[in-house]
Amino acid sequence: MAELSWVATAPLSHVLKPGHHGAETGGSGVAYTGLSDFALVQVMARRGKASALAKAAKAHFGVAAPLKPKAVAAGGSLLIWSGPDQFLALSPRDGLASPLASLAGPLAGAASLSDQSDARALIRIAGPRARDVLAKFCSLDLDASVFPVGTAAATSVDHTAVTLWRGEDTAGGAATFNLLVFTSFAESLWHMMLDAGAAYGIEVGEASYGV
Amino acid sequence: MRIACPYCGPRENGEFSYLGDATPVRPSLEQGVDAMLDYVFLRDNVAGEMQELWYHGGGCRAWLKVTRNTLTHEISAVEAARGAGAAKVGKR
Amino acid sequence: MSSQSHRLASGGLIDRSTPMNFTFDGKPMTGYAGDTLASALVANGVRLVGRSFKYHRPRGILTAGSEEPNALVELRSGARREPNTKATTAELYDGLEAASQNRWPSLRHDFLSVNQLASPIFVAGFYYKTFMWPAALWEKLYEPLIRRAAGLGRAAEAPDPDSYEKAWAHCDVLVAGGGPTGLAAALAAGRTGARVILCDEGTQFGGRLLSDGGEIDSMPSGEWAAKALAELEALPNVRIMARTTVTGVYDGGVHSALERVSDHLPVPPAHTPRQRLWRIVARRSVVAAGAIERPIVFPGNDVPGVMTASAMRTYISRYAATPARRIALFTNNDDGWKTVEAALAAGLAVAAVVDSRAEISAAQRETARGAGFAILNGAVDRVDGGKDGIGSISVALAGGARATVEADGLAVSGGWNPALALTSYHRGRPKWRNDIAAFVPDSPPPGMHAAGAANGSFGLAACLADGHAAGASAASDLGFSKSAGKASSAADAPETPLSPVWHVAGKGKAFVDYQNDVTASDIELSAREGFQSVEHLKRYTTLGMATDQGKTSNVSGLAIMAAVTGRSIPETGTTIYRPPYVPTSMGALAGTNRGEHFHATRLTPSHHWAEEQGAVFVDTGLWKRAQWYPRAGEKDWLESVTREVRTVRSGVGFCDVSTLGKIDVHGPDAGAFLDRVYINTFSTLAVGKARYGLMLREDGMVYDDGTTSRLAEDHYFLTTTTAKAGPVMQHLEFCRQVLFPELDVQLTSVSDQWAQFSIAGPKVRDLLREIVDPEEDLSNEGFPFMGVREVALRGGIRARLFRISFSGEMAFEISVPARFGDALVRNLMRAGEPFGIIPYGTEALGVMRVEKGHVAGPELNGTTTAGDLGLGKMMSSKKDYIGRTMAGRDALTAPDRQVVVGIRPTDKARRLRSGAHLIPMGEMPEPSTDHGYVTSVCFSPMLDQWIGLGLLARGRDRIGEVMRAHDPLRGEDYDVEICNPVFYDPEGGRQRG
Amino acid sequence: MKYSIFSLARAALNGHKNWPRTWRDAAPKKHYDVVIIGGGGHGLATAWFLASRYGIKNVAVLEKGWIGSGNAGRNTTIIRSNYMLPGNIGFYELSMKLWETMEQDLNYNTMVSQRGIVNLYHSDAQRDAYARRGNAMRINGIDAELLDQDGVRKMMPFLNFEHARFPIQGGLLQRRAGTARHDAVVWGYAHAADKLGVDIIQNCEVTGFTRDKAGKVIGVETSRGAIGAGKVGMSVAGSSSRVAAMAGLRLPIESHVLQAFVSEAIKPLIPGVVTFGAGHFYVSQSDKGGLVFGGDIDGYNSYAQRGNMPTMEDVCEGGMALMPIIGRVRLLRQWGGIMDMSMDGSPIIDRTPVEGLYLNAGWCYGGFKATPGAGLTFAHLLARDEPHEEAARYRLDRFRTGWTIDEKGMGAQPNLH
Repeated sequence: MAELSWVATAPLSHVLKPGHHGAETGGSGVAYTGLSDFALVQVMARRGKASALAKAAKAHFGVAAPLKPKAVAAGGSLLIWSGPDQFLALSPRDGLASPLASLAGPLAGAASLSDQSDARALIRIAGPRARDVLAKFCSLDLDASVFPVGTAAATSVDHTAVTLWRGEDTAGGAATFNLLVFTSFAESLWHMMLDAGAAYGIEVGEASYGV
Repeated sequence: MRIACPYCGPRENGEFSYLGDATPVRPSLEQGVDAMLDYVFLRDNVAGEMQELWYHGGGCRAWLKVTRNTLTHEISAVEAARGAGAAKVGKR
Repeated sequence: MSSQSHRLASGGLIDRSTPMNFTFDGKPMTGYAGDTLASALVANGVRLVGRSFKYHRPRGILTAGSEEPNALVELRSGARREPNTKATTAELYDGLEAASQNRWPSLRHDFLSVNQLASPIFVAGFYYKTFMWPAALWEKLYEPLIRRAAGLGRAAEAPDPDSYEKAWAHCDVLVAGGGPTGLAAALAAGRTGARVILCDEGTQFGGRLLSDGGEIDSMPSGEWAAKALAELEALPNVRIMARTTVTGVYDGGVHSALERVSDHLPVPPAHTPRQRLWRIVARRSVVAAGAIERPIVFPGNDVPGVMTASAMRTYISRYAATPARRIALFTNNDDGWKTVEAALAAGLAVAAVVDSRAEISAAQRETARGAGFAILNGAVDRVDGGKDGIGSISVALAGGARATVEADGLAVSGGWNPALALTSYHRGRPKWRNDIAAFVPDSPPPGMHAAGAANGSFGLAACLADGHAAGASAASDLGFSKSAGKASSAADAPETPLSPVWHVAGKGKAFVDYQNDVTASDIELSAREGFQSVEHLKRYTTLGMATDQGKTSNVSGLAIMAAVTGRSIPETGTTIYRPPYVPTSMGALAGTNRGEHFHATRLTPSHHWAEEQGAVFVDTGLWKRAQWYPRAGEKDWLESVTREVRTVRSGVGFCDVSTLGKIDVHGPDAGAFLDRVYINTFSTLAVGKARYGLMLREDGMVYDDGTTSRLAEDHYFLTTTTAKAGPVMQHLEFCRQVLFPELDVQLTSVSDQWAQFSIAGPKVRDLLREIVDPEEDLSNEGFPFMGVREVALRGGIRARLFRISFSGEMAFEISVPARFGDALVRNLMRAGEPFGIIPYGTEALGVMRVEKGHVAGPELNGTTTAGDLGLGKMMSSKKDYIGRTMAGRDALTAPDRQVVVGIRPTDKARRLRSGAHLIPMGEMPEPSTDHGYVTSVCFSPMLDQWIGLGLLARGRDRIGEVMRAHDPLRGEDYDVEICNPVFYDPEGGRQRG
Repeated sequence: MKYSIFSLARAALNGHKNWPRTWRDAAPKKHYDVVIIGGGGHGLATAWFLASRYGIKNVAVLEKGWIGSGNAGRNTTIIRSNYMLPGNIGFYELSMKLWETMEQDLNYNTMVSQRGIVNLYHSDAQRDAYARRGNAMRINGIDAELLDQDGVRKMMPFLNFEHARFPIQGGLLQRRAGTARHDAVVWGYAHAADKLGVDIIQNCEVTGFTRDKAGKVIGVETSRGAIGAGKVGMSVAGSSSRVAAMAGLRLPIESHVLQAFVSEAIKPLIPGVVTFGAGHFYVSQSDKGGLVFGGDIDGYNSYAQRGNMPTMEDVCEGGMALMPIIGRVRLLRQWGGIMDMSMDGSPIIDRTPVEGLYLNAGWCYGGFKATPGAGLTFAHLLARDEPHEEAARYRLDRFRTGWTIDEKGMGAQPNLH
């Protein structure tokens, strides 16, 4: 029998080239980090079960699931609002185990779950020019006064739905944004983002989520 | 145009797609052909304030009932459209 | 003429330490940093800069701003050639190339200036009255001549090499215009803590202050502007955008603005766009766009050397360039007199001031006495001169006498029109103010407020106060309660009121719209012929339709119409204002979405592997899909596709079908929900089974089809066609949220989660046994047709297997998490090697579906019913579902509908083509004999001939009939036999195993 | 005065002082045989055909503002007959033939310019759909040619054939298609109808219908008084639902905003009309040199006659994708018109359920090119009380019967047509 090899391919693996991109002057205005090895589960409350789900989520994650466009940290997971009565649970991937397995029990009866771990690429955009870059393709007002740390949004980039949330600022005090984009669009959006940030100089990197 | 999604906040209309008048209710099978013809094909086509269905497909995927003036494009209310088109007779 | 012969020795806001070389019509010239092309041309003594649209009359520079109608040039060359560029706003850069336009062979000797001779005939609308006979000559002769004569500059002949981009900005208060009003407004709003964006179309802020000087807060206005700018720059909540014109306002406070990022440079620097289009979302906006001085309509008012008064002093004061050595002024207001002061200060001679007002202030009389020029109470009614400028100026004096003034420049001020366009883009009609003889904004869009000159407050003190108040109230409306600070102040001299002068009658052409050559008599003719509505006037004469959109002509034109028709100006009304405020390049409006980046691209999980194989890709919506996989030695696509089909039908092959829409349907009512959206029943489907489903639109026509599987009691996995993935998701959410909220069902798109492959062919089980864990039973009994199950694969990962077939072969679809898609194809190739496995593309997929008579996009065209597709029996009569009622309408159940049939040429060697129409034998092709058409074709390797599907009236009753396939577009007409659409394995034995 | 180069030259001798009004400024009479509501191209054409072909000259055209102030004066001036379905195809060809003789018929130069239209295709599926359409046209006696990529390149070498996201594969060409000067069409029909005695009454807004006891419409109430009528025809695209509502009717129509755009004038570049098959963009060049272009409707109900940025951007993106040489050409003006979007994308010319009231509506994007055809067939309906054979399928009851005419296959979703 032929030897089978199951090497996972991250959505950006063909295009993500760590190092400096774009303008050379004055260092990097922005850093793009492709994050892989995450588990992502879409959690949707069943009809009339929003409060039951909230309770079950609280019991399981230790924090209340977000009822508004927020991203809340819950132990090793991040719960990201994705729509009315629904959220995404983002966590480091646990090998080949289905991420549904650990949630199915605790949320049984209150929620429907879909594995989206492979349906999205996760890109972190940070740096002093992060907002300027995002302004070129994101129509949201990301000013700190209206989009504080922990704010999340379901929005569109280049006519494609994305999930966006603001993480903790960098050590240097620069804003950090996280973008979940559809896997099939990932390369296309990545190229678009490289063009958008080139004027500021981009530091491209890759990392495992949560490490 | 900007639509204030009750879930997401104000968003560009590019994130939404439009269906039309939110007032008609889908007739049940028992209501017959005339009611369905009316529902599918006839429109009040309001010149003025109109309730209409928009889908926030580029955001939270909620169907919304938007009150908008077709003469000025001014939006005075946005709410979830849940059940807006549900038949008023038959099984609920 | 020596270089910069018309440059003053000192003064101006130019940087004399930075000279810049440029050419105009090939002639080298020099200017300075800080110049516009127009000011540099003025400094070089250039008078003649262009030719008018219709009569090709020689024209000079009229204004110093974006309202310029005359001084349009082709800027740059080659692929960067930019037609109709206003010399008055083009910043000079070293190496600039400009060429005059709409002339041949040269600007000085323009052949089409003969049009002037025919001008008695070429009046407004003349072309509507002639060129009708002989009919054929219009398109062959007259129209091409008109077209060639018309137009202005030439577009580039190669793709624009520069890049453009778009961006979003958000603020509480947007201030459009950075003159005294705008600066005051931005300061007032900014000090309260509101987020402010201040835009100005120029490089420097200050607006008219840059030309007119004056004092603010007891300091020179220039110093004040610099201080104001410094304060704004220090505020973190204020963003200052130079070279940025607010061009439009749309619903919800969305404003468009054009930033000319690199237009002042020879080429854009690396990674920098030429221009950037902003979408500025503002909760409030202050329009501080100033006002535009209007010329007066009098004979000869287009002779080069006639200029608006404000423009003349801008060139003198701001650019230290002298449009004339000896100037005259024709004015009806005090503001025009400022040009006299500027000219005198620069040491120029003033020949005379022609003032239409009888009342002249003592100060003005004193000025005239001091400088030794006459004040003539009257009006200029003739200017003699030619392409080299003004010869003499004739004046009709108030008492009836005449005077002649010798001057080489004439400054004209007919008063000011507030630049109110932004306030009227939502159809707000401006209102007339008699005291300033101008329209002022009325009912602007929500959140917008006009201030200063844009609102009809022309004095500097008024502008400062108005701007401050507008900025402060915008911020306080939004709840910013911090102090807006103290308003700046200035002392305005007392003014003698303006006395309107629109048109001075006389002999010769008096131009209203310079660029389009609309004269006062054209307006009279328009009125005479009944084109009296302002919109008719505009359309009949082309008044206001030139590149300046009537900025210098509209109000004068309608004032003349009002006079001719005996109505007041407000009764006559204005035309509708439309964006953009300044013409905006197509490049900026498109941004980065051009070329290969026009739309995003979606890639399948096997894309890069397929690339390695040399696959040919096809665009399917946004997806790139492998169309076929050519092999060395294959002479064309058909050979490759035929090989792929043969291999699948005899061995095994796989195809990436990940592009299908995939939707998780969860919840206790998932089955009931699907029963309402599909015509057939899904609530009865057993767990572990798949079923083909068909959806209708509410009007009864087929919407989409696909296979839906039941993975658990409360979990279905629904697939859609590639094309309809998004629309179906939207439709299902509509059904769930709006129509059937009582159902407990949840929908999630999982299209990108799964890499899904169809694996087909008689050897599929052999292959799968290499891939799937040996424990899994893949036999017909253990895994029957339409069975679905999650299985373990060798090596540890899990997959879903669906025993479904589109090809008609024994087939499975396998799906794995997308990150393993690439590994899966490589494993399939490795494991399948002994069985001769191949990948196949969408062409082979299409061939096999036609061979099997499966309908797809060409048949699901939005006008076919389930019955038309041969699927009418699927329509359940036991339940309501979307489209059921309307599907019963007469026409949708009529016996003569076009239904799906199979088609094959009677000559087996003949190629069949889609789009051919089906005509009964012996009939002439005409509408009544056009019975249907060919929808899909392929070369069938199994039948060794071209075959196809079609839609044919009463098709199912016509199996065996021979018809004509009529294809006049391709010059073909041949016989075809109508047959059962299932060409291959009609019993379905192969797929059932 | 007959218009010609001779009369023009004569008039020039005295400074054009003697030109009469292009149409009389008529005051409303008490009664007309036919009252047409709407002084757009369709209404005026209907009046002219009534007077010139059907001998009914006691006709008034009532216009709320100035004639041609609706879609007749806001469109992108394209004329073509490249339709596909029975019902449309014959009608639009009838209209096309009327365009071809319009200038001589009316003694008015409407600048009909048959410089061709090319609908580009970018995929095999699109080519097949155009083949179906082009063959349908040919079977109906209409000119159509299928071009391959080289054929398109020869006609329009400036299109983007390199590095395109969706490369051009070819196009469907109708050479007889083209453009006409939209305002001139209005004025030409007004001029010619006026000469035959038709009263064109501007600034006359219809405020209601006068009905007899049986409910039959016998006149209209207007801002200039009541006017009696033997028959009343509505030709008020953009206001169809509002006017019909005065008679208690609901229509299968939604009003949508369609934007259009014009660039600054440039020297001749584009030979005819071209439509992009992979984006929402079509363009022609006016006699003055402006690129006249547009795309899709904004997609929401609107009577505002103005649109929003996403559609403008979408259209310009299409323009740049197709013609990257126009990057530095500037958009001069954008505007919006109100489209009567019907439930199948095709128009309605029919009697209404109210006796005496006739309807011409629902033209979607097709109104301008239909002007002469709609005029003739609506006049026929008004004169004979039976549909003209080429407009026989434009029935109001086709939604009930199901015999809809849906070229795009989008169903009862007007913003997708």
